[in-house]
Amino acid sequence: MSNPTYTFKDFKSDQEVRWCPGCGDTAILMAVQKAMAELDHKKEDYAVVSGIGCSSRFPYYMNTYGFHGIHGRAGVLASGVKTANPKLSVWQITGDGDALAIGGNHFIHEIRRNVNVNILLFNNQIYGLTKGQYSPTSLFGQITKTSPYGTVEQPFHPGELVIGSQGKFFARSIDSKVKETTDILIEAEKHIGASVVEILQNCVIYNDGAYDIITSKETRDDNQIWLEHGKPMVFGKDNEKGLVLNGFKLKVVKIGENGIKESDILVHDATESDPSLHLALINMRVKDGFPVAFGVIRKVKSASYEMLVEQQIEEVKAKSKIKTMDDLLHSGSTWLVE
Amino acid sequence: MSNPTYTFKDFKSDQEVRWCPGCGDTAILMAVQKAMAELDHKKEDYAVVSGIGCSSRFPYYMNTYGFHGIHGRAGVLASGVKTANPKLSVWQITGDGDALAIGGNHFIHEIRRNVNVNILLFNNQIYGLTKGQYSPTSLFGQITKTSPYGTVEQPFHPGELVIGSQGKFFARSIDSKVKETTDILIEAEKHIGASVVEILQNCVIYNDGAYDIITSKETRDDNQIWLEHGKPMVFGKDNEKGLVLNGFKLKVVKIGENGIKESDILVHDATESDPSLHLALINMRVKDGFPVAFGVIRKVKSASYEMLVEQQIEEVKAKSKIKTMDDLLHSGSTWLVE
Amino acid sequence: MAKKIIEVEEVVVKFAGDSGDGMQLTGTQFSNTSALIGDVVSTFPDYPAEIRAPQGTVGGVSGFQLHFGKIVDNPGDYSDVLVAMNPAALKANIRWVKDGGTIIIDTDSFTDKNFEKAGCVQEKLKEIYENYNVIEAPMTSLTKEALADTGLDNKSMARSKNMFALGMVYCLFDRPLTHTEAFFDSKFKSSPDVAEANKKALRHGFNYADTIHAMPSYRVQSADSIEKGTYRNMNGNTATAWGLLAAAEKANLPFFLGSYPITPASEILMEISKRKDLGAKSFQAEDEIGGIVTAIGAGFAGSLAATSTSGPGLALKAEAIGLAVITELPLVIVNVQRGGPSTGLPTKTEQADLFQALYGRNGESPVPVIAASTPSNCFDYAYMASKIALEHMTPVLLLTDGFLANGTEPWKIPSMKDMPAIKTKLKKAGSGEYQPYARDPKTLVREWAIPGTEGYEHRIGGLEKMDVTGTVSYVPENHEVMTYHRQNKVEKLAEVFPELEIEGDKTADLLVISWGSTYGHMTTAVRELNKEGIKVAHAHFYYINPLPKNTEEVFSKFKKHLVCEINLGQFAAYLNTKYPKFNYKKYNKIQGLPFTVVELKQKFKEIIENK
Amino acid sequence: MAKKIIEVEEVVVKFAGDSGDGMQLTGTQFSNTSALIGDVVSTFPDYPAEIRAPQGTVGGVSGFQLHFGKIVDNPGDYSDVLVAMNPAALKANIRWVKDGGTIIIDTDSFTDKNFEKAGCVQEKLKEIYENYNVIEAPMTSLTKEALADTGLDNKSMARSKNMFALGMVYCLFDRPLTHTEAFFDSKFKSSPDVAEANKKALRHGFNYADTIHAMPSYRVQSADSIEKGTYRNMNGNTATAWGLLAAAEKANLPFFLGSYPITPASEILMEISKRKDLGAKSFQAEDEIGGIVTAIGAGFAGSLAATSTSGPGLALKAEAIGLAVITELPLVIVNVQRGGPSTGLPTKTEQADLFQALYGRNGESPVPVIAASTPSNCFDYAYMASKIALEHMTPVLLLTDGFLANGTEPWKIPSMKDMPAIKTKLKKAGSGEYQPYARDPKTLVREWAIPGTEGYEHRIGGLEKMDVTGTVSYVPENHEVMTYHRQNKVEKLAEVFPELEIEGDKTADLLVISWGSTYGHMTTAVRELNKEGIKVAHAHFYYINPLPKNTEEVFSKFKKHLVCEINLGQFAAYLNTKYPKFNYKKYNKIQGLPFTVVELKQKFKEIIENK
Ligand SMILES: Cc1ncc(C[n+]2csc(CCOP(=O)(O)OP(=O)(O)O)c2C)c(N)n1
Ligand SMILES: Cc1ncc(C[n+]2csc(CCOP(=O)(O)OP(=O)(O)O)c2C)c(N)n1
Ligand code: SF4
Ligand code: SF4
Ligand SMILES: [Mg+2]
Ligand SMILES: [Mg+2]
Repeated sequence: MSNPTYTFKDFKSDQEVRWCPGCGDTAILMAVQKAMAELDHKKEDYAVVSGIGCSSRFPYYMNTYGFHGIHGRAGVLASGVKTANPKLSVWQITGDGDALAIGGNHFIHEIRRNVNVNILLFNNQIYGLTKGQYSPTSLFGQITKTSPYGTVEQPFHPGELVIGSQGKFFARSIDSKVKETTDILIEAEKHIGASVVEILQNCVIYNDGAYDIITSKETRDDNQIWLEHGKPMVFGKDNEKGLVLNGFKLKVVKIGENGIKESDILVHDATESDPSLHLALINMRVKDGFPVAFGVIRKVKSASYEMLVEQQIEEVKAKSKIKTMDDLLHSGSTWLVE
Repeated sequence: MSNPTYTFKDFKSDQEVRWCPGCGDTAILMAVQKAMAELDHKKEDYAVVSGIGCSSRFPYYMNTYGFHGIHGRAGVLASGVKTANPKLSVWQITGDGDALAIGGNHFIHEIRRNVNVNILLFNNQIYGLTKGQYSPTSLFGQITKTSPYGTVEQPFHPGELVIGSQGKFFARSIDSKVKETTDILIEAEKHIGASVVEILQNCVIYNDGAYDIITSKETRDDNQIWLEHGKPMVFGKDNEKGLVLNGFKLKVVKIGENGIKESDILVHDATESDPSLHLALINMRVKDGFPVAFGVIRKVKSASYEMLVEQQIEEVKAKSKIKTMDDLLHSGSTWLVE
Repeated sequence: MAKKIIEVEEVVVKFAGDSGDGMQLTGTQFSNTSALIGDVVSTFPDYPAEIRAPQGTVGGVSGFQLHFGKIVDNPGDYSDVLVAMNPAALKANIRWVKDGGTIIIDTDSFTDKNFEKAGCVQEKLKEIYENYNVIEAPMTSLTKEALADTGLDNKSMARSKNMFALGMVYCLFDRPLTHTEAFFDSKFKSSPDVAEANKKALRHGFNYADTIHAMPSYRVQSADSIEKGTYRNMNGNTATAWGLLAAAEKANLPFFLGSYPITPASEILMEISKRKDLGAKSFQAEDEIGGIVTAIGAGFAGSLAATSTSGPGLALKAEAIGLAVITELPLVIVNVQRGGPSTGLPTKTEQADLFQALYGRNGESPVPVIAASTPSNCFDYAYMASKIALEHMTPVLLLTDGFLANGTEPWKIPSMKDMPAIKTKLKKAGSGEYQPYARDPKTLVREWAIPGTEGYEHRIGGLEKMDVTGTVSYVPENHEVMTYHRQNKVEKLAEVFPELEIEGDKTADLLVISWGSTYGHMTTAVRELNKEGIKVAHAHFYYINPLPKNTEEVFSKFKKHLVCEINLGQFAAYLNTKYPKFNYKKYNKIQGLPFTVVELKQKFKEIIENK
Repeated sequence: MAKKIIEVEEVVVKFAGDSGDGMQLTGTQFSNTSALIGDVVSTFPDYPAEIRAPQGTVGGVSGFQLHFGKIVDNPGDYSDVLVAMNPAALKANIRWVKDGGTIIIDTDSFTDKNFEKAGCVQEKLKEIYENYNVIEAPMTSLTKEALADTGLDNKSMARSKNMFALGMVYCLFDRPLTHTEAFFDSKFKSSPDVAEANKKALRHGFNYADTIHAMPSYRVQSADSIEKGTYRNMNGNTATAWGLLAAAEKANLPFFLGSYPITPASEILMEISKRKDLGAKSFQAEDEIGGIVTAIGAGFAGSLAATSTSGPGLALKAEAIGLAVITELPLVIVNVQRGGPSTGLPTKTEQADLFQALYGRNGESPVPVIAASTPSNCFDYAYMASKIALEHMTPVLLLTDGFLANGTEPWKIPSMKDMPAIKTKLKKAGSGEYQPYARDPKTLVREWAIPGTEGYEHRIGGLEKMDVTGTVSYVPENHEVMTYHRQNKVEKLAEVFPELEIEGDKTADLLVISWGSTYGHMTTAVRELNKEGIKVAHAHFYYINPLPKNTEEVFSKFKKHLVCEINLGQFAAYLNTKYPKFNYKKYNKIQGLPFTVVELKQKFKEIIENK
């Protein structure tokens, strides 16, 4: 039975998109719809679940099965859906507040268990829906509605937390890069296990320009590096810069300078199971003189939770004498009263 | 005003220790009491707080201010106490279930915020108090009351999660090593910020021998490495083995073999802020041919949350015209009705 | 405090902008839509005096004012909502906006240049932010963004920003878009893209207001002769925050708030985080559980500690409230109710968390519950909640709601020296023996020895504790003793709570009963009926658990009892558990909106007539 | 089902071990202590027949049986608790242990060698684990460990293990240690280290049982003439787990349990995790919220989904229950009540979560609540809860408690074909139009279209939804409509719930009223009084929300109403909210223990006499 072919329009629901005009969420919606149209699932086999936040309104705009949950619980909602029915393609939409503040625990456990869910983390470094309080990814010193004198908390780096939670798939993208995001989402869907895709998302109302230093025309070539598995880690306007090892650290070099050849540049291996280098890539920041890493940074094979559950069920079923409820009721020691 | 001098007995409460005879918790209790006796605080300035679990009964046995909280909330209880009164020395006692299952979110946020609390994580890889269900640190495949056919979940590595949460202090010890634990605890207390000390703890009832491979007489020399800041990373019966770098990975070598000299061995730098090498040290496991790292693995200076809060309060107070409630009530626009 | 009335039955909205901004069309659309859904509407368009006044000047401002509601017979004097498309529009109209009213501004046009044109300075805005409910929206750019793919040119796109503004106001008052959409369809039949663009801007404005949880400020006004004194405007959330701070100052304790943002309670956290100048500590936790548990920790450590939230957050705090109950620590829990269940209607008002406040915990875990009734008395009840918590060593639940939280009214500023004294149970070092669970025999209250106090080291926690000594105890009889201690400690508060008062005609047969934010509508309805010669009396509850000790006596004086609530009858059910002998009739509304005086009066009359 | 009585007023304990194990001393200590705290005690020591039977053999077993309670006149036939210090002791006494009784074993001596000596095989143990409540303790090594620093030699240390055993039994029955401690102090006045060692072992045994949350199994026996059929022993937690599984099989749905361990509910999760053979999925979540929300996800995805917990965990689930209410998904929530508030008395029983079950959520969020009354009928009510959830698309709350969870009784095994049919609301692909919130006009139940079903894609969630279509709606009137739909859907269940029945003397003036696990004691008390010629009738509630539709009618037949509960009167308060016209008297006990028949009878008589 071959699947129907879709266009992204097939995934638009009849509900009007209610995000602020210019909100980065809109572009991500398009990327998801495009990715689904390219993927090999039937429309009814997609389940899109979320928590609460601007970003979490997402399911309403998708013409798939959808569940707008409660704040912070997107991860467990998704885990429940996927474990109950592993045949579904489960997409979890969550914000930096939803996933990392109230939902932080479910987030790390979902990753640890490696439930085969695509986790799209819309990181706008702010609580949008509740009108602009700081989130666990807001910058140190950021002035927001609840930090009128600047926050005194260091932010989480989502990728770092993913690594700390035994994460096997981590990718990063930007809202405006619809094409790149689409491709990453397709790769995330195909990866078996919890695939976290952090999408830098601009909130035009409460945190506009948070990513300007990465995305502006003037700086983007120097401040973005798009990693591809098997390819050298180069960036810059003419791919003239690259990354090399420096002991247990990374270093930016210029090809041609100081005798650096292209072959000296590190080649990206997303499949390396040791997380140390991936962590270093994830942690690159503009303020330290590094470009920010995008693309699929880590993609390591590992059995997924719901598959292992199914497998164990099959094994136990094969061995056990108890096949039905009646068998169970009569198992062990019983006696007859006549 | 100089502090009285104490012995560990001053920290014993009049309540009988109710752990199972042989439980690793008892030795840790001794280490904490010894550390407190050596430290420079007055008895009444210690606050020992916990969640729920066998380990979390700890505060009852300490002759200090104590608070036995609710399951999973040790981290926020401690954060509240410390933020409200930064003068107190706050010790948080928590189990692998309390800290990493239900309390996982508070754990990672407390670390991210860097609240100056000593977090003692008693890791017995099991839920003791509720009679032996698996915990987030139970091994893959472990048979427990709730995994009669073996778990299908990969465990957290507490140290790795600490790194993922921006952790600045992480140490590891073993229940039975009272002296070493005492020293580590003293160092943890003196460190400003969230200091996580993972203590491998044997539950004689539900998970006896979980650490035998690390602690048994036959294997302990090869399977433990005790790191000290500024010292080479050597181990073995006669310190004949050591760790070296191998690209972005660690490697065990024998001094004298293959031309390896003592000076080739890595020197431990606990203060390096880049977490990559610390992560690699934390992740060393016996099954991969590595010794398990003990001692203070990471200790990086960074301002603590409650200090930054105090500082901000002082700054704002100095600038603001509002000094009292009456000032506030009359601030902004008011009018007189006569 | 002076009696208040609430006049949300009628609302005055003014749209103001440059002559070219299309304010007349906008206003007309709003009034037509309102009329269509059954409101009475009265309008007042005011065009600029000069025909071609320079753009952006005060002289060039064009406005359209409209007054709508159930009973309306003029276009209104002062407006509740002002839409100001530029600084000149704001300048020209600000003095006609009611105190604490809502001002919606197009931030895109609030540039230095435009301020200059209007002849005023940016700084002025700050003050306005303090005294009004300002909703910001970069309308011009959002409209352009929204219409980016319509193919229209920049100017035409910008022209639709009035529809964006209209959409926002529609959202605030739950007006349907259909009428205006139909209007455009027919007006621009020949150029459907223009029709589409206007409709799109309209919808985007509506969605924008919804997305950012924009809420109208409920206006409340003093009616009776005004007392002498200094006044300011006050809304419920700020009043709550200030009441807590005032109690801490009076009790001479540090203040700590552990909280997590949630509509409509976030402003309490926002206000406290501003108050570093008073030394207040605000801890924005990772979730509601963290919010309350940090507060419990702070209470243990010797602060006046509080946590603030709304219904879904209160649900998450349930387990920890039990911990505060059994450890008998002071703690104020503020719950700003909103429309439920679940996420429900987050920006709307409701009184449906009463059951949760009274009963939403495991085991027998009694908590005093009190409720504010007007925006400004949130100050008094937050203060009282703190006083009870500190003097009786107990968590206290304060209920407000979206209507109070966002409501504003003039408030006579109290003086701190007149606030009632707060006597904490703090145990001073060197003051004799300390037993954590020894109690004052009259009030059953224990003492509070905080870490840092020499010689009183002790342990508390969630396991049942031995009477007096506080060691862990599983002794069956002790559990019963402690359960009754906790219960009786709360019940004894009736001794210190003020008695229930009756307003209105005490000789009436009908007593109408209410609690919380319905006070204003209730009291107006009662007074108006009394004026009309119809007998009805009113009992309003501020103290819910325990109930005032004269409640039964008061109820006994009346033949009929009508309990009015914005829920399905939770207080009525609760009264049944306490005084089952009265036959409570119920009047309920559950639409996310307050009662109207009209509907209350009608209901009261009905009940009076059906003898 | 056959009538049951519960005889926990009297308990029979047997200590059995090798001749050298000091069982006589142990038994004597226990009986003396019991007598001292006011119990009637009858004892029966049985020494080994041979004077010097070989160690470890059945012939060498020495035992001490004692029967204690309020009314005791023999040492008992079968024991409720057997302490077996070695395999021989177990072998010799197992057939005298009541079905489902508690067996405490010293695992250290259950070695192959000792099995051999006893002449039996290790395998036998497995069966025993299935049919009894086995509490394991490595007594010998724990005692040695505990005494390691006493300086005693190995053998002397091991000798104190009987005191370790005694300590455990003291803990199970909340006996004070003081008497035995005093005994040792006086007996070993001259060698205080021996006295100390014994006391230490005693306390360690007590603490050990406490630490591992050891609980006595409550024994329940069929009294009336036994029906024909195949029987097995059943405890409440297993029965609950099996009831859920049976419903899933009958409904032809996959089963999913999302849960987090908590005493005394953990065994439900443990049992389901064994049942991979039936394809059941158990998800041990990171916390209780994860437990329920994974279950809601599984319910959305088409499973019969459940979550199991105890009071503190239920508190944490409150917010998510609201989500299940508003999304109208099937879900079973099992709450095994324990002593509260907060952590309270985790291993004890109580009925104090009724309020929480009924009211512990934000907003108006009605949930059907039902309660089992005996260990084995937990099966039936877990099944019924599932049936209601699936047929009425609603979360259902099932209340049991520690007394039922750990109680065991013989149970006539039902046949799956006789279980009532379950008709799910599953929407099959291709079965016409689907509107997520269209309702069956009679029951108000919506249909269940699950992901994977072609053509019925739709969105649900926690925001208020438009009637019928299910799109997000903030329309005020719609909220009222939906609130009443949800309320009425639950209230209409009274139509399908069985009517309330009266037991005992229907002509009595006094109706005693109960719910949940008090059934056994209540019914025995009533029957005994009736036999004594005292008139009293009994109404026991299984269905709590909504109440059976004939409740008022039944109550009206009696003059006096006495509501008996293991809490401070929650059901009585609830009845007041529903039928305030009756004057409910209350009888409450809150000691973490069930009622005793004696105290009930006395109370009933009092009420009858005080006319
Ligand atoms: C239990 C609960 N607590 C708090 C809230 C209020 N709330 C809704 S969304 C949100 C934060 C949203 O931030 P994020 O997840 O980053 O989403 P964004 O709006 O930025 O896309 C909060 C605090 C809630 N709805 N429920
Ligand atoms: C809200 C809540 N959920 C569950 C429990 C039951 N519970 C008590 S302790 C515990 C786990 C303890 O494990 P851990 O923290 O590792 O401590 P240990 O006993 O192993 O020292 C659980 C699940 C509880 N008390 N409260
Ligand atoms: S508030 Fe921010 S995140 Fe939310 S819809 Fe608007 S732009 Fe997007
Ligand atoms: S059950 Fe395990 S962790 Fe708990 S006290 Fe006993 S040995 Fe220690
Ligand atoms: Mg965000
Ligand atoms: Mg543990």
